Amino acid sequence: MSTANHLLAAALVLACSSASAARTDITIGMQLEPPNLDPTGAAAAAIDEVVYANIFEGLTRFLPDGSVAPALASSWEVSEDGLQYSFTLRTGVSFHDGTGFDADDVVFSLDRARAEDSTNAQKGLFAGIDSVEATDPATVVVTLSQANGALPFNLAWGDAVIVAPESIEQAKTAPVGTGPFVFSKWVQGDQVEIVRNPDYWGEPAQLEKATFKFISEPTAAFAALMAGDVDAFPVYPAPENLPQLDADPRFSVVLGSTEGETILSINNKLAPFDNKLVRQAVAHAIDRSAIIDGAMFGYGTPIGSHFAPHHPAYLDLTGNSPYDPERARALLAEAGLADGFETTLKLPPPSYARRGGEIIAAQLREVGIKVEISNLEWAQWLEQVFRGKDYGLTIVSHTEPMDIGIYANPEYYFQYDNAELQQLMVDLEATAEDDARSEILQQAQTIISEDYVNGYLFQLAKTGVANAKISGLWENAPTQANDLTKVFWQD
Amino acid sequence: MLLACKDLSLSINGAPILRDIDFQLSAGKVLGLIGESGSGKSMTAYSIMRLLPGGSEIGGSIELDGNDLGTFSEAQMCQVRGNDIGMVFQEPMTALNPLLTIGDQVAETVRVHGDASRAQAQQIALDTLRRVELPAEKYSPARYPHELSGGQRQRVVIAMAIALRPRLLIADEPTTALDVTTQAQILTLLRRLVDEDDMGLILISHDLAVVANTADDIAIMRNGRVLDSGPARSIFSQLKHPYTQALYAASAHVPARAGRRVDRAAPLLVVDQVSRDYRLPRQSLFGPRRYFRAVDEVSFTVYRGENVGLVGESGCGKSTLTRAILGLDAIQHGTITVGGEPVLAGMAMPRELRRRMQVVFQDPYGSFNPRHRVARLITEPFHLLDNPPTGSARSRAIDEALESVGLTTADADKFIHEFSGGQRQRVAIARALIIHPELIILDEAVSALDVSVRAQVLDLLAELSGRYQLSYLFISHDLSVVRSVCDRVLVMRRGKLVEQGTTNQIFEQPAHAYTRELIEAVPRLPEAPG
Amino acid sequence: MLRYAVRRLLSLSLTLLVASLVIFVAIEIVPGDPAAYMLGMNAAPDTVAALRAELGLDVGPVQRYLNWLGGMLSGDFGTSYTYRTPVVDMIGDRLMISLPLALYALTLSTLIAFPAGIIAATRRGSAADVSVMGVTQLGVAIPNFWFAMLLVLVFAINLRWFSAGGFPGWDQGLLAGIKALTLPAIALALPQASILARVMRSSLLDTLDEDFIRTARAKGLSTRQTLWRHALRNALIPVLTIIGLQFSFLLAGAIIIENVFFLPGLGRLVFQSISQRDLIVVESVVMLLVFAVVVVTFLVDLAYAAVDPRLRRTN
Amino acid sequence: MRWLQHRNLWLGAMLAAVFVAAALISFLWTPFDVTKLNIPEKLQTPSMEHWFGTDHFGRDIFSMIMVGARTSIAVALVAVSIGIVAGVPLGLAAAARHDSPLDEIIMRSNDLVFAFPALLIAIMITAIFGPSAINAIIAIGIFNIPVFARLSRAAALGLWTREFILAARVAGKSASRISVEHILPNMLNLLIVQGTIQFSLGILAEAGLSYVGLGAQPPIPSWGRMLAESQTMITFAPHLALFPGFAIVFTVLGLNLFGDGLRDYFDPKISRGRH
Repeated sequence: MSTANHLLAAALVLACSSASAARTDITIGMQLEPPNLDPTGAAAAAIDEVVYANIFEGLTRFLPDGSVAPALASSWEVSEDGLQYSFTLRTGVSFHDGTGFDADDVVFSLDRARAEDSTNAQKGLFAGIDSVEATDPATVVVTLSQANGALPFNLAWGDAVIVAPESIEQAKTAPVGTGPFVFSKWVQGDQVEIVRNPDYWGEPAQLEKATFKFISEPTAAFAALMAGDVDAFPVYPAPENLPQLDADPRFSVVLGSTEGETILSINNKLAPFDNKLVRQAVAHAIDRSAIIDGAMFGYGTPIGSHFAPHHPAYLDLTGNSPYDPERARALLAEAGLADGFETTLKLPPPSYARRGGEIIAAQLREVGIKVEISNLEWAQWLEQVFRGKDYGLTIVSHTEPMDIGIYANPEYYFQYDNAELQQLMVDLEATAEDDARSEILQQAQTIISEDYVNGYLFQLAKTGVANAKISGLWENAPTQANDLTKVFWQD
Repeated sequence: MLLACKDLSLSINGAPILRDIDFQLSAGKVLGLIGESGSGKSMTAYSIMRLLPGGSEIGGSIELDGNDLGTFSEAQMCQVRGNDIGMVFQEPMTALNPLLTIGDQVAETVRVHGDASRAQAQQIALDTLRRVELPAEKYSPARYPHELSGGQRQRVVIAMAIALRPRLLIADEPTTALDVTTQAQILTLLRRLVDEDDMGLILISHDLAVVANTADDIAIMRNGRVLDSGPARSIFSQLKHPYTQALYAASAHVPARAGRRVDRAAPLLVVDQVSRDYRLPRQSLFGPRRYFRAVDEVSFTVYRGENVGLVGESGCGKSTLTRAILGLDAIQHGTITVGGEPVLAGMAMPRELRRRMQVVFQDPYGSFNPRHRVARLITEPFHLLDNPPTGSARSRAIDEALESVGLTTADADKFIHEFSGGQRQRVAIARALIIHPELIILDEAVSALDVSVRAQVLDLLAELSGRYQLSYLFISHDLSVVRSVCDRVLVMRRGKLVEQGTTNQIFEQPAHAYTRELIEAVPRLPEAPG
Repeated sequence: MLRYAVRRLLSLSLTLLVASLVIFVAIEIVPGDPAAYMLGMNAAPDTVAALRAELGLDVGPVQRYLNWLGGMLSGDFGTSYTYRTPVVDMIGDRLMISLPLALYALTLSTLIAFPAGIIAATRRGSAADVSVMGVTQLGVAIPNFWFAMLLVLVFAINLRWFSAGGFPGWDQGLLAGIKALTLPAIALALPQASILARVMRSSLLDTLDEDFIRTARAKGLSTRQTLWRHALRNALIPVLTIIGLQFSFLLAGAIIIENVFFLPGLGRLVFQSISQRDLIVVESVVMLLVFAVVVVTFLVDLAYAAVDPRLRRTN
Repeated sequence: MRWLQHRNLWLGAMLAAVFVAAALISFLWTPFDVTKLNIPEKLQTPSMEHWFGTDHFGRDIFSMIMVGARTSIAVALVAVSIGIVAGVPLGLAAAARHDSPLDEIIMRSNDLVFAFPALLIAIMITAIFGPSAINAIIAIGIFNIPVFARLSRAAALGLWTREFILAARVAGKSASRISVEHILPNMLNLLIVQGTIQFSLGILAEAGLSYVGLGAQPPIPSWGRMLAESQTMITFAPHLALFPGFAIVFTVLGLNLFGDGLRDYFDPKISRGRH
């Protein structure tokens, strides 16, 4: 084709782009910018939201419904005692830099993640792994110190993706993976661009190019959507705009579930919260519907324990803590605090926390608990609340999937120490069978709910907004990811 | 007739400023326009130039060569200004644009009016600067105004005004801000230009003597009217109008000085070999510090009851010396004693010593804290007393001081802005007198006053000196004032005392060339009729 | 002139040195560990310690200050804790937006303020003067972020003439870049233009009262000639100060505006870096801004000397 | 009445007085309790019951603006006081010891503070010590110190050359006594005018800091935070952003007009309007 024809074609594409020819590029809005692009070296959810399933893949992966599916491992077998997993790897897979993928890369990746000096944020995922061995280029055997049915699940996390030793040095700024998209460029503070991987081992992506644009201000997010600067905001940060966006034919609003249990965390070792009566009083003083309505503009599902409602093992325990200020006052009186008390409420930046905090403060004031609000940046929050445990109350959404195990760790920032629950979690580790796991999980839910460990508020809704012509985006968020593999523009 | 003002009147925002002004001026003649402050003499000039503030209304007619300027449009007036009429202002320090060279500023007059090329205009500017005695060899036209002295700047302003050889030049107090010797040169220059160009000149001044020797005709103004006018000779020889008489008398006034004993055995203020240096900025970063010697080994004595004048042109060091005597600044060499006690600058100076010395400053407006009443103002020196009077004793002291300077006891409750300039100087004198000092330093104490008021204040000073046996150190640039009130005179030049002697000696037989130059430069009033 | 410049430069360096110390000490007391922030909620303590060592946070503060200072002198501002890229490159990228934005806003503000100030001063008391004074009074009182919100509402969301924010990058062409910076520049320029117009007016009124203006009029210059040949240049001197101040303000003061329009500029960088505890970036940006202020002040001083011959003498 | 002739003065005084009155009245009474949330009534448009409507928590915006005036005025007032209390003595001391090392140190420190971009430092201070009204006050106050120090030094230097100061020195008064007795009263006008201007700048600064979340913390209402919180709702509930915005604009406008008017009143000669 001559140059002239090229130009003509280009002009036609331009002229018709909105009318007929489907677009092959997309701009995805995200609230937070990843600090770097190596999902195995830092915690930030934003990293996974860019790279997971797009650039990097693990041995297994999450599907949009939260189930675990094969990825770089086409299949796996578990030994009788549940201590040995042998993964069969896909062949003919290569990294974006052209180097081949084989069992050595898997061994390198997993050993690196669980090493002593590793900066992997989820080292716990690999805690039970004794050794990782490549028995042949297409087989990897993982040996556990004790049976753990959740290993395929654990390996589906973004923190367990497979990296290549050749390119690991530059993973933070120029990641090289095996996924359907190739990293193109990163304008720090603004955007990351990825393009289609023509040599992908699986079904190739439909989009030519995708741009992740980082917009922290909710207002700016709205303006960007309205002005067409952003095509989709998978986790739209301002629920108040959703009715308006929903009413606009240009957009479709997709409501889904996330793994984010939004809770009013209580410092269980700090007086008077070391008294269960006081915690129960707090639970009864909270009006979940007002919070969901006021802070989330109605988006969110009330929860009564630390568990995602869409999970099969979920138990609705909201009945344990209905809104009942009279009861709350009575419980406080019973605890010897009829005149109430003062405490702190330290809030991280997201609007669910800031707005929810204001509402909770007002509700607690009604029953005589004076709450001093302080708004913190994430770094301060991590330092003061999460690590320093210097707080009375805080609000945060725990977005890791299946994370009820945190209640078994007395060092965790709730400082909840219950031997019964800790034993349950040990049992859970050793259980591979679904029904039995389910039962254990339900017991755990009940224990923490009835112990009023924290104030359980709501399950964070995934409020995605996208151009109405876009198909294939995830509805739910079983993990933090923007998997673009199946995304395309409808005509 | 070059210029004729007929029934000229002016009001600004309804307030009448000028009324029925009539005068005429022929080519080659100088008209002296005389009046005290507020008489309307400057406004007359601005009316002719039509450079009046907004809200002005002009009546009557101003004819230049028979053309009524009142009928001219603003654009036509722009053609007249600078071309037909030039103007020179009082304040040479600010009358020039600080950002342009003097050559450009003179050339601009030429450029805005004619078709002269840039080079031609530059040439005219050079020639004109030469005419005002600023030849390019010595005073490059590429200089900026701040690089010239006051007298030189005034010459530049004159050059700008006469570059196009206008037929009429208006000079508004052209020498008031200048030293007496410079004043004489500028007056000579103006007269020469009038004669050379056959130009008409309106010379505006508050000083009868300045105008007397230069003007052909004189008009005397007061409160916006011309009270007396005519040829200079007849004005002074006849003194018809009572105001002219009063003005003349005040200008030539010599206060009566009686009842005062000068005790030659009792030196009060002794200044011995005093030098005062000022630090200059370093020439280079690590270069040596440089100093400017403002007062250079000055010695003199003021005896008890004696009135001593200290004269010199601006910058000669007399103010620096005053500050040193008052103990405000430290000196580098020599000693100053008052009644035998050394004067030290700053807090080290004992109050008893400060008590013996007081001061009256030049500016009757700036000498007082505007927020205090007179009673508080004049009792400020009580701070120097160990047991300052209180209650009725304090009121008595205040009343006595006020009465002794010719004010009333009721004035004690007034604020300073309620007084005129002359009255303020009386308050200043009352403040100096209230603790009965032995020496009063009068720092240009009458320079800012109109002649008639000045005469009264001089009388008062003479009287007080006699009554209280006060010694004065009378610092002034005005030789005639010094002559009328002082027993002895000191002449200062460039930090040095060049001559001292009795008033008669100095004025009759000046020994030093500079003294002679100074005395000769003083404009003199013509003899009054018997 | 040269000697004057050298002396000023020496005192500037001292200011910068003291400023660097102040900045470092201030930032060293910021609570919040960058390593902990980066690793998130589930990080093990030994992981955090490992990262601290990697970031060079395990040496003493004096050593860190000297390292930082020495690095800056050789053009190395260190490596960002969070982004792991050289700070110099990050600042360079951001400057490509902040600097044009500041210049754009400054140009706008000057283009608006000069004519407005001149008209107001020369027609004092007229309807034009009253309206200029009224509008500028309002302009000074409006918070620029609120004005920015209104601009976005009207021009981006309702009229859709401009995009609501973001920056396409200069590689998309000069016009696209300028278009993206237009609303932010207007929001930034409005209060600045108001201030500048008022300074221009009052300075010009002062100058028009000067004796040499009267002299010029007596020479036969018309009011217009007097204005252009004599008044403006003299009135410019105080205006220069304000322009100098404004430039540094615009460079730093865009923090909020950059957030409203989500422009990846210096202001937003510093805001992000503070919340991410990316101390080295904060230190470097603040230092850079102080440096900019000091340098602009110096340039303004030199501009004075260029305008005013009285300042050209060395002593 | 001379002040009636100064249009700016009374117009500004009236505008400012409205907000001061609102702040004062809010201590005694507000139409609704601003600490009580009423979520079912959220986002109502202005009505007879809620004059300015309600916000996203169902609070009465009119009441919040009244209480917010209190916050703005308190922060700005204290910040300006810090500037005056610390800055004026420094300026007076520097002028009294003109050209001494003390003068040099004070002026160089001033330059140093001026070299820091004010807003950035305010953000840093609040980021370091945590966001609160107190820290906002300190941050704004620090930048008021050199403003007043420089102003009073310049004014005092001018006054020190005046002859009535020489007269006081001849009367043997000490530098500090002269500063208090003669210098300070004569620059009071300037201080009042500058104080008014800094006060209005303080209100703007407080609004800016609150807007980025670094000012007064909830549940204390603040105009800047009201604007920040309303931002995402501006398209469907513009009254949330308009009323606090107008409150800021009119208060600052009022104070500026008042400052201009005062300047004219004190010195009719330079009725030029503010820079």
